Amino acid sequence: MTAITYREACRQGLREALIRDPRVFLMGEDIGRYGGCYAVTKGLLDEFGEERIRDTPLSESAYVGAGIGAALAGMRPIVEIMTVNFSLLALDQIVNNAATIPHMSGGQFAIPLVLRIATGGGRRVAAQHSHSLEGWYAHIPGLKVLAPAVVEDARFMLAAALADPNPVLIFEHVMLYNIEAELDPAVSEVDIERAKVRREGDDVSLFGYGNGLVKALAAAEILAAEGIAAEVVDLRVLRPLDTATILKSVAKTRRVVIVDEGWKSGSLSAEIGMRIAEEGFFDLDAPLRRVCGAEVPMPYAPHLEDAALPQPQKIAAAARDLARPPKGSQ
Amino acid sequence: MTAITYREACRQGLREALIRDPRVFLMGEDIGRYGGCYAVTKGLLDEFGEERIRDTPLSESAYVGAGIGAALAGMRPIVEIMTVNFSLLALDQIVNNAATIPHMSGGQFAIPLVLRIATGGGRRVAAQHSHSLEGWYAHIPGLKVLAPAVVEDARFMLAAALADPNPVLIFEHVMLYNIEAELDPAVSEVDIERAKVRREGDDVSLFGYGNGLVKALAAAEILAAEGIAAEVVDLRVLRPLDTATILKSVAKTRRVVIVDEGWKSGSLSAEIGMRIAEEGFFDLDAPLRRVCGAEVPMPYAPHLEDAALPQPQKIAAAARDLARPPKGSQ
Amino acid sequence: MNKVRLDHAHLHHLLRQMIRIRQFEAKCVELYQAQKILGFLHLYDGEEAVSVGVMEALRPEDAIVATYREHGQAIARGIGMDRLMAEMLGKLEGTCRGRGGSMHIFDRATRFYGGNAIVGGGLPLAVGIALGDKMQGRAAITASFFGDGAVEEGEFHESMNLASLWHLPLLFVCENNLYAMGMALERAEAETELVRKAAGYRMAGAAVDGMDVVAVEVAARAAADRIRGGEGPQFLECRTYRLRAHSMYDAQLYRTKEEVEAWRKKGPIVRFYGWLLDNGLIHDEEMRAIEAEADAEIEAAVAFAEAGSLEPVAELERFVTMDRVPA
Amino acid sequence: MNKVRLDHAHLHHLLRQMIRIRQFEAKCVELYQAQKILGFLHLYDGEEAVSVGVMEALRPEDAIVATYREHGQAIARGIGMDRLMAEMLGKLEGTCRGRGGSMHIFDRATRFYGGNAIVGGGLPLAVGIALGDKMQGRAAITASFFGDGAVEEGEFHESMNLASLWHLPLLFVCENNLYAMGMALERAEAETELVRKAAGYRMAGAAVDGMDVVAVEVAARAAADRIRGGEGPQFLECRTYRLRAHSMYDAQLYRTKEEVEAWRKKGPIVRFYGWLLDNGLIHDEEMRAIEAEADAEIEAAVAFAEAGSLEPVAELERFVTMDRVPA
Ligand SMILES: Cc1ncc(C[n+]2csc(CCOP(=O)(O)OP(=O)(O)O)c2C)c(N)n1
Ligand SMILES: Cc1ncc(C[n+]2csc(CCOP(=O)(O)OP(=O)(O)O)c2C)c(N)n1
Ligand SMILES: [Mg+2]
Ligand SMILES: [Mg+2]
Repeated sequence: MTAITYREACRQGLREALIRDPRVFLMGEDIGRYGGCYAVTKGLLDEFGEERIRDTPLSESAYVGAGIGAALAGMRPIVEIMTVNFSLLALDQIVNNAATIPHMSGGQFAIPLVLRIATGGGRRVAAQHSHSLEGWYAHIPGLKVLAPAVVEDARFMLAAALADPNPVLIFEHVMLYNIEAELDPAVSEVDIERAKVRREGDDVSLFGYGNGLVKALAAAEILAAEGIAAEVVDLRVLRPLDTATILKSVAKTRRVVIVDEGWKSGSLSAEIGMRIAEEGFFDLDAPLRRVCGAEVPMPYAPHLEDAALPQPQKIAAAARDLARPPKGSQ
Repeated sequence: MTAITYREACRQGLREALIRDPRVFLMGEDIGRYGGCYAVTKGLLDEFGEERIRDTPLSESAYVGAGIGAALAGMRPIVEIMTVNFSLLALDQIVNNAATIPHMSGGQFAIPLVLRIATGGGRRVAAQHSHSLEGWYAHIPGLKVLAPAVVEDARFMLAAALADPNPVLIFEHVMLYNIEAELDPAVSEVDIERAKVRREGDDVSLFGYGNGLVKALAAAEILAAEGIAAEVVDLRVLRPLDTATILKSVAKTRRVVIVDEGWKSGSLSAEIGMRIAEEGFFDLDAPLRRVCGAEVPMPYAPHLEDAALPQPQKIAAAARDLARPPKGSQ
Repeated sequence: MNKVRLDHAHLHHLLRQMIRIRQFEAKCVELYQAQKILGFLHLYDGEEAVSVGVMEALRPEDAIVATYREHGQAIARGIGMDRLMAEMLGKLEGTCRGRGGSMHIFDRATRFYGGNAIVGGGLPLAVGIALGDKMQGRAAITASFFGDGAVEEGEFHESMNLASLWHLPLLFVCENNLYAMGMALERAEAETELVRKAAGYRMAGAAVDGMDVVAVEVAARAAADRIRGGEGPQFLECRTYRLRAHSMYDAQLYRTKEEVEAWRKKGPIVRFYGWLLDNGLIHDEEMRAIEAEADAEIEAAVAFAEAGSLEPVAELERFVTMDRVPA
Repeated sequence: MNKVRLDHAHLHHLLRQMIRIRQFEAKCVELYQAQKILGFLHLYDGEEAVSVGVMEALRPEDAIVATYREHGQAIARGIGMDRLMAEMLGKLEGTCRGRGGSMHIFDRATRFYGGNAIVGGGLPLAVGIALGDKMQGRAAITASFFGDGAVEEGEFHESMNLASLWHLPLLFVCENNLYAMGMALERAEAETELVRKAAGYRMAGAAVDGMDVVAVEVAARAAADRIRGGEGPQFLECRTYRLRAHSMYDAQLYRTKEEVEAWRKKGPIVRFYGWLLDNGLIHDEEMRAIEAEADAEIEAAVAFAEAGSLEPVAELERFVTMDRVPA
C-alpha cells in the first residue's frame, strides 16, 4: 500500500477515465495549460492533447451547457467548474436543462455528464470564494450529488459517476486536496449509493460529509478520550440521500449531531434532521443537534473564518451535551 | 371595506411607493409597455413615465446587478424578476453581491433593494416555468425573504421592505394574483418580522406559506368538518424565520404538518422541521410530517401537475394521521 | 453546392409546409379556447417561412435546438402532427408523454433537442451538440433557433464566442420578429442590426428577409454549405414578424393594430402564394387542395390526440433519473 | 477640455503613484511569505500605468468598481496605505475591518465600490451606480475596471448593452493583460482585438498602450470628457501585461520566461522613468527620493497594520443585515 493525496487520487481517476473511454473528455477553466487551479489536472494536457483536455473561456453558463449538449450527442464529458462560487453563473443550465431534459422529454434523452466542482471554506479567500452550496444542488431532482471525503472515494467515485446515465455532481472540498492516505490495492471501485460508517460507536451519531466528515472524525477522537463512543457516518451521497443507513445509526445511538459547513438555515443538515424526525422519531432519546457554518458571508480574517466554520471542539461539545446531558436537563 | 385582488393589492403598494419616495423606481422585463407579465404593473408607466418604470432587456444578471448598484448609489429600486425560474440567471449578483457587500465592506454600504419575484407551480407551464425556489433564497445570509399569501400582505409588505435597509425578496405566488379579499381600512401596515396564526386550533399545527398557506387553510376546513381543530400558521417571513411563533404553536398542538410546494428534499420545510426537532423536541407527541412538492421536474399534463403539488386532501390526511393515529401505532 | 431547386414540386412543398404550420396552430387556438390545451401557447403566425426555409437546408443527421415558439420548427422538421397534437393535449402518446406540452417538444428520431422555455437557454446546448458531433467525426451540423430577445442574454454572447473559437458546425438562426414579448427591439438592443453582432466574434453573418421562404432557404443553404465546407459557425438573422400576441395572455398594448395589419399584408404565406399565382405556378384549386389536405391531416391528428391516454400517475417519477442512456 | 498637464510636478506625480503601488505590493509579497497575508494575492506588477492613468481622469465625486487585482486601483484612487495594509493583514483598522482582505477593498469616502472576486461580477453593479447617479442628477461618472477574461462572461455583454442603451455615464476600463489566469487571450476569445467589442453595442471605444502612463491618462481623459459631455458610455482597452504570476499559487506553466522578460523591459515604470531621464525631466536622486518616500509610507502602513487589532469574534454577525443605510 502506498499513500497518495486526495488530489492525486482525483487525477488518477481522471486519467483512468480518459484511457478507458474515448468518449470521455475534460472541459473547464484552466484545466489544461495552467494545470488546474488546484493542480488536479496537471499533466493531462500533455498526455491526452487539446481535443480531450479543453481549456474554456470564462463562460460558465456556455461551457456547462456545452457539456450537457455534448452528453446529449453521445460524449461523456467531465466538466470542471473551478469552484462552486462560480457555478451560480451556470445554474440555469444545470437546473433548467441538465436536471429536466430526461424527464421532460419523456425519457428520450439521458444526460451522462459529470461536473466536478471544488467547494468549501477555510482558505482565507473571503465572502465570494468560500461557499458550501452542495445542499442547494442536493435539492434538485434529476441530479446526483456526491461528496468524496476520503482518498478512496476521490479515486473511485468518478468511474461510478461516469457509469451513471444521469448528471452527477462531484464536490471536492478544497481543504482535502492535500490530505494523504493509503489506498487499499484490493479495492477497485466504490458505490455511489450508500452512506458509509467511518467509525463505529454506540453513544452518539455524528453525520457529516466532505471536510465536515474530517472534522467529525476529529471530534470522535476527542470524545473517545472522554469515554464517549461516537459513530461517524460519512453521508457521501448527498442526492439521493441514503436514509436507511442514517436511520440505522440513529436506532443504534439514539442521539444525533449533524455537521455541515454550509450556512445553518436551509442547509443539508436540516434535511437529514427532518428525515430523522419523520422516520426515526421514536428512536430518539434527545433533541437533534447540528453544528453548521455561521450565517455570514465568509470573512477573510483567519480568526473570524475559523469561528464561522464548524470545528472539532464544537462538534465534540454538542455530542457531549447529548451523550451526557448536564444535570437538571431532561 | 371593498374586496380587491392580490394583483391589485400589489399594484397599490407599488403606486404608493412611487408616490411617496422619489428615489423609488421600477425595473424589469415587460413591466412597462406590456403592463407586466401578470399585469401587476399595468398603468404605472402612464402614470410615472419611462424614467421610473424601466423596461429592461432580457438580461437578468445585468439588471438585477444594476438594481444593486443603483441602491448603492442612493436609489430605492424595486426590481421585478418575471419569475423565479429566470432568477437563476441573476443568482450570482444576488448571492455574491447583494448578500455580501454590506458585511464584507465592514458595514460601509447597505443595499436597500427590493426584488419582486413571481413563483410557484399550478399553471400548466411545465418543468422550466414552475419552480418554487424560495427556500433556496432563504438559505442566504444577508437577504430577507418574504412570501405574502394574503391580500393584506400583498398590499403592505412592500412598504416595509422598502423601509428595510437590506435586500428584500418578495415572492408572489402566481396562483394568488386572482384571489380576492377585503382589505381592512383600519390596517395601514404589516410587519415583516413575524409569522402569523391565520386560524387557531388545538389539535395540530399546519405550517405553510404562499399558495401552500391557502391549501393549508383549505385542509383545516376539511379537518374542522371532522372535528379536528387545526391551527394554521402563515410563515410569511422565510428569512429570518420566526422560530418563536412556530414553537409556540407546536407547544400548543404538539403535532406538526409542514406544507411546502418546493421539492421535498432540502426544501424550507426541512428547516422548519429541524428547528422544531432542535428546540421543541420535548413538546412533540408525534413524528413531524410534511406535505411537499413531488421531486420531479414539473410535468405539463394537468393530472400529473396536480399530483406533483401538495393538495388540501393530502394535507388533511397527514394531519388526521397525527391527530387520530390509526390503532396499533404508538 | 447545395442549390435551391425552384421546380414546381419544391415550391409547392414550401407552401404546403407553411400552410400545415399555420393551420395546425389555428387548430391549437381553438383547442386552447376549449381549454384542452393549457398553459402557454406561443404562435408562429407570420414566421413560418423561417423554419420552413431553414429546415430545407438540413439533413436527417443534423440536430435542431428549438425555442418555446417551436410548433413551426417541429412541423417543418418533420415531426408527425399526431404526436405533436397529443403532446399539446398532455397525452401519453405525445412526443414527450404529455410532460412537455407546447413549449417542450423533443423528438429523438429527428434529433430535435427541445423546446426550451428559458430565453437563450438552448444556445449552450447547441454548442455542446455541435461539439459532440464534431468530436465524434459526424458530418452533422446543429441549427440553433432563438429570438431577438435571446441576443440580449449573456448566454448568447458566451455561446457565440465558444462556437467561433472552436470552429463548431453550428448555424445560429436568429428569428428576429422585432419584439420580445412587449419589448421592441430598439428599446432593448443598442445595436438593432443584429447581424452585426456576429462580427464581434469573427463569425460570418447574413441577414435575410424572413418573410420570403425562398430567400430563407437560399440563405440557409448557403450558410449550411459553408459550415459543411469547414468554414465554421454561421449567423443567420431572419427578419420576420409575429402577427399574433406573444402568448395567449397578451393584450398587445405595446404595438398598434395598424402596425400588425401592415405586416400581415407582407405575411409569408400570402406573399408566396401571390408570387406563385402571379407566375402561374399555382392554381386556386391547388391551393384549396393543399389546405384541405392539411386540414385532414390536422383532423386526424386531433382525433389521435383525443383518443390518447393519460400517463398513469404512478409513473410521475419515472425518468427523473434514468436507468440507462437510450441507444 | 480636460487636458493632460505635462508639467514637471504632474509627471513626477505619475511616476510616484506607480512606484507607490509597485513597492506596496513588493511589501505584500514579503508579508505573504511571512504568512501575515493569507488567501489570494493578485499582483499588479506591470499594470500600474493603467490605474494611475485612468484615476487622473476621475474626480472625487466619481465612482469606481474594481476587480480582485485592485491594490493599484485602490492606491491610485487615494485610499490610504495604512488602512489598505491593515485590511491585507485582516485587522479591524482595515478598510473593511479585515473582512475583505486583498480581493475586497471597499472605501466609502472615495466611492470605491469593491474589490469584486467574481470575474465580470462588478460590471452590472457599475451599470447600476451610473444609473443611480444619473437619475439623481449627479455629474459623476463611474469607472468599471475588468480584465480581458471578464469580456468572455455573459455579464460583460449584458452590461455593455444596458449601458449603451440607457446612455449611462460609464467608463469601461478593460485591463487587457493578455491572460486570464493561464488562459491566453487568443485561446479564449474569437475576437482578440477587444476594442472591437464596443461596436457590437454601438459604443465608442479606444485602445491605448497600457504600458504608457501618459497615453493612458490622455485616453482616459478624452473618454471621461466625452462621457461628461453627454456622449454616453465609453470603452477603453488598456493593453498591458501581468509581469508576475496570476496569484501566489501559479507555476506559470502557460508562458515562457522569455516572454515575461521581454515584457518586463517594456514595463510602465522602467519605460516612463527612462523617458523622463532622456528628456532631462528627472534626476537619479529625485527617483531615489521618491522611492525612499514610498518606502517610508509603506513602513508606516505596515507598522499601523501590525499594531492593529482583531475584530472581536462577537461581532462576526454584525452587518450581515444592516440596521440603517449609512448616510
Ligand atoms: C431567461 C428568460 N427570461 C424571460 C423569459 C420570459 N419570456 C418568455 S418569451 C420572452 C420573449 C422572448 O423574445 P424573443 O427571444 O425575441 O422570442 P420571441 O418570443 O419573439 O419568439 C420572454 C421575455 C424567459 N422565458 N426566459
Ligand atoms: C466567474 C469566475 N470564474 C472564474 C474565476 C477564477 N478566476 C479568478 S481570476 C481569473 C482570471 C481573470 O482574468 P482577467 O479577467 O483577464 O483578469 P486578470 O486576472 O488578468 O487581471 C479567474 C479565471 C472567478 N474568480 N470568477
Ligand atoms: Mg422576438
Ligand atoms: Mg487578464
